[in-house]
Amino acid sequence: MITSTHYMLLSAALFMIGVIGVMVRRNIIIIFMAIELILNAVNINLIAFSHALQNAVGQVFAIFVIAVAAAEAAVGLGIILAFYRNKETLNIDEMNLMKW
Amino acid sequence: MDAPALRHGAMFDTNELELNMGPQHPSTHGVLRVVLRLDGEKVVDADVVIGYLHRGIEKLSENRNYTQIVLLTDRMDYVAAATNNVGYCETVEKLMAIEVPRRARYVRTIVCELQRIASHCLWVGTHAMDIGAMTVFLYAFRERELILDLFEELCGARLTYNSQRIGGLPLDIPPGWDRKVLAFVEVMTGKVEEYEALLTENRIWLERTKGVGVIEGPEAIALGLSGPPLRGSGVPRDIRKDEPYAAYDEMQFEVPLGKAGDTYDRYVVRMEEFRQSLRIIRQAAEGIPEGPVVGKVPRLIKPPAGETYHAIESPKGELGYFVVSDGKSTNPYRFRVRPPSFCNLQALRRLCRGHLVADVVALIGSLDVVLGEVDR
Amino acid sequence: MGEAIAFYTLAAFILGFAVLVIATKDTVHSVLFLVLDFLFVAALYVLLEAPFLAVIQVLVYAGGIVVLYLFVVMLVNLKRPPEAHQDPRRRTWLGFGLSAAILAELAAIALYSSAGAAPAGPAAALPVAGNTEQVGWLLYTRYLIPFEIASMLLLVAMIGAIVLAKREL
Amino acid sequence: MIDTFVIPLVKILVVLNATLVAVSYMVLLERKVIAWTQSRLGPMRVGPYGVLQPIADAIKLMIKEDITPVRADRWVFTLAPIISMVPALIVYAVIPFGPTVTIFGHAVPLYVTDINVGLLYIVSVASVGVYGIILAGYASNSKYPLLASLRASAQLISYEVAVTLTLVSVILMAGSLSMVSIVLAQEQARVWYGFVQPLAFGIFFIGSLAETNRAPFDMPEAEQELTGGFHTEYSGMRFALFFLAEYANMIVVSSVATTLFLGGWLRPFPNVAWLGVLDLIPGWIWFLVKSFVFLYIFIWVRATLPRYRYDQLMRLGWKVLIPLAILNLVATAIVKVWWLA
Repeated sequence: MITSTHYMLLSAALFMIGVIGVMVRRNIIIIFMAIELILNAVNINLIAFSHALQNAVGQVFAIFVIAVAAAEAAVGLGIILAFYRNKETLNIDEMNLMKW
Repeated sequence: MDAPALRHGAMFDTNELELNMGPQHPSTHGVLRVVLRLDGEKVVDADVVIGYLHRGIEKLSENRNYTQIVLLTDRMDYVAAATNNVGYCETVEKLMAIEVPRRARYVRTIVCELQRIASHCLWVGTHAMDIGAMTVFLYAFRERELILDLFEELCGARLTYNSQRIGGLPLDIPPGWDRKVLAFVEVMTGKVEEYEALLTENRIWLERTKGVGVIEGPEAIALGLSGPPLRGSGVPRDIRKDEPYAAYDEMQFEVPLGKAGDTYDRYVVRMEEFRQSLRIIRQAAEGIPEGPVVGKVPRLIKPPAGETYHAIESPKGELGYFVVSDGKSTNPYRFRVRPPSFCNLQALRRLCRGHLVADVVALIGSLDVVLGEVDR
Repeated sequence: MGEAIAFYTLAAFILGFAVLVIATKDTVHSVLFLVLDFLFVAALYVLLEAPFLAVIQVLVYAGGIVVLYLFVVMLVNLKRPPEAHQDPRRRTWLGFGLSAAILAELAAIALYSSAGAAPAGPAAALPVAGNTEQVGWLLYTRYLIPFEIASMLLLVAMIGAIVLAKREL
Repeated sequence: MIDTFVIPLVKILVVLNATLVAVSYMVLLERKVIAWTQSRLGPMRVGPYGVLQPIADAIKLMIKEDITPVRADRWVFTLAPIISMVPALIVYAVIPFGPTVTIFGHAVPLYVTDINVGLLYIVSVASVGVYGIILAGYASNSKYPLLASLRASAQLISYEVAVTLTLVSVILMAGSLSMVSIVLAQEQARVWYGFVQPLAFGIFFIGSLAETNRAPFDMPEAEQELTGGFHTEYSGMRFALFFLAEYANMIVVSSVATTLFLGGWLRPFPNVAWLGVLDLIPGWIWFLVKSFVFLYIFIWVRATLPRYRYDQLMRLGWKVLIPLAILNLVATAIVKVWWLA
C-alpha cells in the first residue's frame, strides 16, 4: 500500500538532490535545473496530497508553481545570457561583482 | 558604465559565425565557394572564392590553331555553348574581314536565341528550385530537352556543340529544321505562360524576390554588370540593339527593362526575354534566305597582324573576345575572354551584405552565373 | 501491488535521473536527464490520478522550459569548462551537510506528521466531475485572482526576458 | 481477459504496423504525386509501377554504412532520431479511427484508448518531438545542422502556439478534450467543425505545414540553403528514422485535422438525411479517405509553392496566425456563451 508518506519521502529526496545541486555545482545552468527539480519535488507533494484528500486544490497550486517556474526560467535564462555576453562565463564563483 | 562600450565589442560581443557555402553545396551552381560571415542569420560579409573549375582555356588557346579554339569555347558557358562559338567566330571574322553569307547569319541568330532560351530555362529552373519551387525546374528542363533535340539534329551534339566555323557554318541546316524550330516556338510560347503562372504572381515568390538585392542603375554600371542584371536595374543596354551582329539588325524585338533592380526585376526581365527570343526566332526561321552557308575563307586561317575586341549579347550578358594575332602563326598570340558571369559575380558581395542566408542563394540564382565561364 | 511496483519503479527513475542531472559534466546531457526526469514525474502524476497535470507537466516543462535551457546551453558555446574556477572560500562539504540536514528534517516531518494526522474531511463538493473539469472550475472561480496574477507574472517575465536577451532594442 | 489484454494488444500491434507501412508508402505516394505534377513517372523499376520501392528503400537504408562523425556527441547523436520517431508513433494511441464496432461478439472501439485529455496529450507529446531536431543539430557538431536545428526549433515552438490556440476553439465547441467526444459532439451538432470554424481550420492547416517542416515552411531542411538541414550528418537507418518521423508526423496532423475539423469517422454532410446511404461504408474508411485527402493536399502544396524565408515565416506565425487564432478563440467563446448557452 502506497500512502502519501511514500510520496512525501520521494519528494523530500528529490528536494534534497535539488538542494545539493544548488549548493555544490558551480555551473549556473545546472543550478537553475536543480531549482527546477526542487519545484518538481514541491509539485509531487501537492499532487500527492490532492490525491489523498480527494481535493483538486492541490493541483491548482501545482499549476501556479509551474507558471512561476516558467516565468523564472525565462527571466533567469535571460539574465544568464546577458551575463554570459559580458563575462564569457557561467561559473557562479566568478559572478562576484556584487559580493561584498 | 559608459554607453559606447556597451555597443562596441567589449560588452555585447556579436558572435560572428563563419560559414563555408560551397564549393560542394547544392545551390552554388557548380563549384562556387562563398565564405559567409554571419551575425545570426544575417550576412555581414560574403567572400566569393572562385577558381575551382579553372582549366586555362585562354592559355590553351595560344597553342591551338584558330579552328581548334572553337571547341574550347564550348567549355566556357556550357549551358549556351553555341553562343560562345558564334562570339568567337565573329571575332576572328572581324579580324580577318570575312563576309559571312546572309543564310549563315540567320542560322546564327536562331542558334543564339535558342541558346538564350535554353540558358534561361536552366536559370528559371534552378533559380526557382533555390527558392524552393521544385516543379518549375522539371518543367523548364522538359522544354530545354526540346532545344537539345533541335541542336542534336543541327550539329550532332547535345551539350558542347562545336556548331560554328570561322566564316559560317560547318554544314547547311538539315532539311525541315526551320519548320521544327517554328513548331518549337509554338510549344514554348505556351510553356512560358506556365512558368509565369507558377511564379510571377505567387505571393511567396514576390516576398522572396521583391526588394532583395537591390542595385541601382549607376551602381550596376559601376560594378560592370551586363545582360539581364544590368537591364533589371533599368539600364537600356543590349548589344543586339546597340552593336548588332549576326542578323539582329534585320529583326524586330524589344529590350525588356526593369525598374527597381531587385531580384524580382531581374526575374521579370529574363521572363520577358523568353518572349522576345521566341519572337526573334520566329522571324529568323520564317525568313531564312537561300544561299551558301560559308563565306570566302582561306584554307589556312592566319589573320593579319593586329588585335580586335568583339562582344555579343550572350544569355548572361556581354560576352567579349579579345584576339591578338602576330600575323605569322596560325595560333592567336593572345586570347582573352570577357565572360559575363565573371563580371556579374563581382556584384555578389555587394548584393549579399545585410541580407539573410536564404537570400544569398536567391541572389546567386538571380545573377545566373555559370562556373565554367567564371573560371574558364 | 501494481501501484507499489509502479511507484517504486517511477521513484527509482525520478531519483536516479535527478542525481544524473546534478552529477553529469556535460551540460547538454544534464538537460536531457532533466527532460527524462520530468517525463517520469509526469508518469507519477498519472499514477496520482491527475492526468491533466501530467499533460501540462510534459507540455510546459518538457516541451517549453527545458527547450529554453537547451537553447541557452547551445547558444553560449563555452570556450572553457564552466567549472574550471573554484572560489577558494567555497565549502562544498558544508553544502552536502546542509542538504542532508534538510532531508532529515523533511523525512522527520513526513514520517511523524502523517502517522498521527487523520486526513481532513472530503473537500467541498464541486459542481463538476472529472479531473480536468475540477481543476478548471477551481482555477476560474475560487482562484481567479491568483490565476490572473499568474498570467501577469508570465507577461512581465516575457517582457523581462526580451529586454534582457535582446542585443539592441 | 480478452477485453482487457488481448484486444488492446492486438489493436496496438495493428495500429503500429499499419502506421509504419502507411509511413513508408506515404513516401512512395509523395514521390509519385510529385512526379505526376512534374510530368514524370516517378519510381517505376521496383515492382509494377514501383509499388515495392519502399521495401527496396528500407533494405538499402538498413545495409548502408552508419556513420557517426568523429567529433559528434555519440550518445546524443544516436538518441536524436529515436527521440523524433517515438513521439510521432505514440500519438496514434488516442486517435479514433472509427466508432465502437462488434467483432465476434466483443465490442471493440476502433481506437487504442480514449483518455480524458486526449487532445492535450497529442499536443504535449508532439512538443517533445522537437528535442529530436535540436539534439540532432547539436550532436552533429557541424555548422549547417546547428543552424538548421535552431531554425527548426524556433519554428516549431512558434507555430505550436498558433496551432494550439485553434485547437482551443475546437475544444470550446465540443466541450471536451477527448478525441472521441469531439467526434461525437460533431455527430450531435450534425456538422463538421471545419465548416463552423473555417478560420481555425485554415490556421491549423498552415500551422501543421510548418510544424511538420513541410514546404513552403521546410526551412529546417531547406536543401538549397542548409544542404540537408539538421540531418546533414546522418546516414543509413538513423537518417531513415528522421525521414519516417517526418512522414509519421504528417499522418498524425492529418488524422488530428480529420478528427477535429472533418468529423472523424462521420460521413460527409451528417446534416443531410438522404445521404444516409453513405453510412453503409464503415466509419474507418471515411476516416482514412479524409486523412488521405489532407495528405494529398500536403504533397500538392509542396509541389507547387516556393519556400518562405525564415524571417518571413516567423512574421507570418507571430504577426498573422497567432493574432488571428486569438481573435477566433475570443469570437468562439463569445458566440458560445451568448448565443448557444
